[in-house]
Amino acid sequence: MRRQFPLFLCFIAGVFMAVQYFIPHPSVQVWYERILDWLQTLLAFAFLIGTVSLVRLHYHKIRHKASDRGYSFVLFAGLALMLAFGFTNRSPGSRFDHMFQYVQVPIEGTMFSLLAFYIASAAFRAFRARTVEATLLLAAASVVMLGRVPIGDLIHRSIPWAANWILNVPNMASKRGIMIGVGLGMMATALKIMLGIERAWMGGTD
Amino acid sequence: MQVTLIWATLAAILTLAVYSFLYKDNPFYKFAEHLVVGVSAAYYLVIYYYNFIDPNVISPIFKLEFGGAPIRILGMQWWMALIPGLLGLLLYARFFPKIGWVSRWALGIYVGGYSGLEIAPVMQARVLDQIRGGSLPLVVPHDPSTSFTNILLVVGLLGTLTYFFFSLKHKGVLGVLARIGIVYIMVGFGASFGYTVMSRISLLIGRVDFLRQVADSWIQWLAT
Amino acid sequence: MRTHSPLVGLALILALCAPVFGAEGETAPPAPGENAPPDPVTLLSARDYLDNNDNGDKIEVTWCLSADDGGGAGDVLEYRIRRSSGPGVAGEVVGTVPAGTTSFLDEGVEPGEAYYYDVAAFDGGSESAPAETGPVTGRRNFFQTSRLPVLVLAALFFAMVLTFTRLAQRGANLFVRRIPGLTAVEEAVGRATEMGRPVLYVPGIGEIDDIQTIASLTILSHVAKITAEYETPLIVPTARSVVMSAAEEVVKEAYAEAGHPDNYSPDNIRYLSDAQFAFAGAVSGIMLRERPAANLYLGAFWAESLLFAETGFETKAIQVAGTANVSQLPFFVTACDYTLIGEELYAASAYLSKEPKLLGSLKGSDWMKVVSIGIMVLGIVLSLFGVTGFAGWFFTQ
Amino acid sequence: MGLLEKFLQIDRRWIFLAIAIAVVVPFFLPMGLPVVVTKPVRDLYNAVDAIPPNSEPLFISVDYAPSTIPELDPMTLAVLRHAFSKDIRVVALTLDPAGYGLAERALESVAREYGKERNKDYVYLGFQPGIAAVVLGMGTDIKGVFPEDAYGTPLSEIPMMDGIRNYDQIPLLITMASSGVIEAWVIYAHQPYGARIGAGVTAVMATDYYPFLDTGQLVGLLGGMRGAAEYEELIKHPDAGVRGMDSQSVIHVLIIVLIVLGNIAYFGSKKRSQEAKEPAA
Repeated sequence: MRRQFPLFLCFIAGVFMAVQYFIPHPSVQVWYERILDWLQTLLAFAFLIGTVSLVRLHYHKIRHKASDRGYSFVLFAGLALMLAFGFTNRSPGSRFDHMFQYVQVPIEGTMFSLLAFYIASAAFRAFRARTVEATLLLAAASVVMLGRVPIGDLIHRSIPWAANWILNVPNMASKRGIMIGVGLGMMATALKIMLGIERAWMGGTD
Repeated sequence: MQVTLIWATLAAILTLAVYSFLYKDNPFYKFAEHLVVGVSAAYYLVIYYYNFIDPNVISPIFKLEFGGAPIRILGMQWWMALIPGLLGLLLYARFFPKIGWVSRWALGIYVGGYSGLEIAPVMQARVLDQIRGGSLPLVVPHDPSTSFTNILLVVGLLGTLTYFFFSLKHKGVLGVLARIGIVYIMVGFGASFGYTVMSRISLLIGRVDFLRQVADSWIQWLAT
Repeated sequence: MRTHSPLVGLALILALCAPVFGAEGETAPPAPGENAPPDPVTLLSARDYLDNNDNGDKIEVTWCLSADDGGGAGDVLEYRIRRSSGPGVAGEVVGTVPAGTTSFLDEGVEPGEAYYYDVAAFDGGSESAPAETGPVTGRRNFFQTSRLPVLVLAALFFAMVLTFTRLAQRGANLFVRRIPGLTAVEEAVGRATEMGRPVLYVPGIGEIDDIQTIASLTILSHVAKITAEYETPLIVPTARSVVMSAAEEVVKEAYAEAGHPDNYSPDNIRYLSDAQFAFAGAVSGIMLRERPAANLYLGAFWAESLLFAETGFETKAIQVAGTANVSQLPFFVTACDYTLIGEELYAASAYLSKEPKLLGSLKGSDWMKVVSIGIMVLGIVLSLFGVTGFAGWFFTQ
Repeated sequence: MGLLEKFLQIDRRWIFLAIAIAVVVPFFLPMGLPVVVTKPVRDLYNAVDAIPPNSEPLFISVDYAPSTIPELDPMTLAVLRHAFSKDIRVVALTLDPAGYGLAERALESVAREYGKERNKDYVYLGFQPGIAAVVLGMGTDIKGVFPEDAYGTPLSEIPMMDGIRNYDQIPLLITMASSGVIEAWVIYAHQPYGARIGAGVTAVMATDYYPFLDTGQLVGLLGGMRGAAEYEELIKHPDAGVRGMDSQSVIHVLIIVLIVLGNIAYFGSKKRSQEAKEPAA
């Protein structure tokens, strides 16, 4: 029951979800959609586990009087406020909506935009023509960079053309090759999970 | 003073707090970091509850009107809602070490289901369609440039696939092909990198534009 | 069973229509008379439509153009499709399609009923003699034949994976070339140990059902055994609850197996946030405040990849990355010390776990690549000889 | 340490400062550089342009979250402007819960510009959870998935939706996607139902989906702010996309200059260290 039964359930669920792709009959498709809903619901339940772990970690910080425990209070305040707002009123213009629009979105969006700085520093630091491969990488990157902006057109008409050519020919060929390999790997791993060969999700590989 | 301007000002301050990280780690950044972790955890709890747990479990069982977004219930009997409900509760068994292993039942269905779901569409979109896309005519009559492009595409695909061939040492013909493959891969990575710069700067422009809007609103408010 | 699959049907139509077109140029076009009805359509056929959610309420009618459509008098305006319940019975018009069209999908049939179809060309004044076909029945399908190629190739692939797995289990010596990135992982962990600083292992932000996450957990198990041995702290931040649970299990078990269950600290396997950049920001915080000496990013990553890699570079950590998300590979390749590219991530999980069983799938994938190349080359060669039907046959969608 | 080595070891915060200046300055000093239109953008434009006015509607799925507004909002606005200026009907929906407000705002603001009426010229279906289920469900019966519009009006009471049953009555569906949702449209709408799918994606995603253009799985593709700028150019209505291209030009050139300088310094310092080593060897 501890190891075999979950593997059995995993197998049954996997086979059904794989086979339904080939069976358009409504009796199967109705169950397919129902099970898909259930899987998503399961995910929603699982979400609480993570939150409990988060709360536990910061509770420990506060209890052990860690030097930066002040921020743990900030975290709890954000969590508690947002929960209180969310379970009372979620309509547009509510406090929940405002917290989302004016706290979560700007912080996340700004963290995302830090990449504009990092991409420049990474290019400066790493794009050195040390080897043939590195040279190709930096040359392709430079041409595409120039070709994507209007100033590239002004420098020479062939630059956007070259940028598009790199994107459409060598880039496409290599992406396609990687995609096939990755796809096969995904399928093989999916098969191994269904058959219980790959069971890291249960903990350990015993 | 408008309520939205207060909120927008808060957002602007938080934006600057995150940018201060570029100089170095500091209390403003730590504040924003911990705040967003807490707020987003609550946000997802609320959203998941109202989008999935409520319509799929709570409402059908207790015969309530759906509180969140309506979901299509396909001829579902109320007792069927017990299945995801019980499976979901099984996940929580892990909080009790003695029966923790029960949570694997739910996990097994989840992991197995999604693994199975993935197989056929992946075969279709990532393998079959790409092979089809790679099956190009090498000689296109009266069109040498397309012929040349097609040859380059086919050679690149063969090379890349060879690079990811693990069963034989990369020597001889395989070595040459794998070498061609890595050349294509690197050019492709360079292209992606260069292409992405624009996307990242767009985000920065978006944030700067937001700060400008808030500043404008303040100037307007002060002027009136 | 149906009489023929759409693939065969398509091939038949292609093969049979060709002579009709070919003959067109040789016959002298009839004088365009106002009242002469257009030539009838040829090779009319109707069959049950195949579709993902086909309820048996659709029938597809196909034909070859009337000789007066495009050629001949060139005066065909439209085709009229009629449906009836018996042969020769005048049916109701269920649809009209413009000239140049060779198929019509009737979506309003009762499943299980037998129907006959008439198609007539119409030139604005008169109709051609109708062509009739039938009976045809809409069926609720139990197998979608258009997806046969997917099934065949998947079955072939799985057979290869399982055969190689069986071979490996029997102790056959399956050669797999060394993947250079693997040593990099071990070196990075070793360096952190020497410096007495923690190892940071980010298993991506994918869900547990993402295959990359699964592959990453296998590698995590291996890494955890090393850190358990050397009493190096191992910090695993996660962005998904289920992944956190699985990572806890994996690490706990690895510590037990290495004989150091006491070194396991549950506070080091952390769930941070489901929100992508909240997670990224918190991981950056860990790098700056807890100063890990080795950062391993293995799994499914999106835009946060470069945030990690650049912050990690600032803290002078050794960084090894691996992902199958193609769009993020360029950033890992430029900013990290070593990167497992795409499939190498899966290969690494098979290689590292030292499980002969896992090698089977790697070998299976390899030989499936050979098959893929074979199909591709066959398609190319056939196209050189002017045979384009192959691609159409094999990749029918 | 020589000047070259010093430059190689430069504190990256100087680079950050340079980027910050480069992005802010063009805000005050616009340059108005011209934009050349590429084929995937033109293909999408032509596909929209070919839709007959006041008949079967163009579907737009606003599948992005707020974090990608700067890239994807200009595209959504440009495509909506194109459609409304040619009296093409529009049906908008979203598969991303965070896209609900974004879709509504874009639709309402452009509709107001062109004097279009809700439920006569356009319909907003709102959000439905479950990506694959929604996309597949629309292949059989749109009204089954979206029984009513976002404001509670049953679709059966909206004349514009008469006869719109599934993908067969949708001349084109454009997804503005900041995630893998685009693949769901291709795999679950194009593959089984033959739906015509066009897409607008972030610049970083665009290269991944070039193969889909080639295989016909996508009709056309807008990539990032540049894609939006090109579309704005085609509909002769320059807006945020074209404006942003100035800052983009400056920063792109700045990064290339940094790369070139970095390499000059690298090879210069390497040469010198080799020269320095030689006598000792």
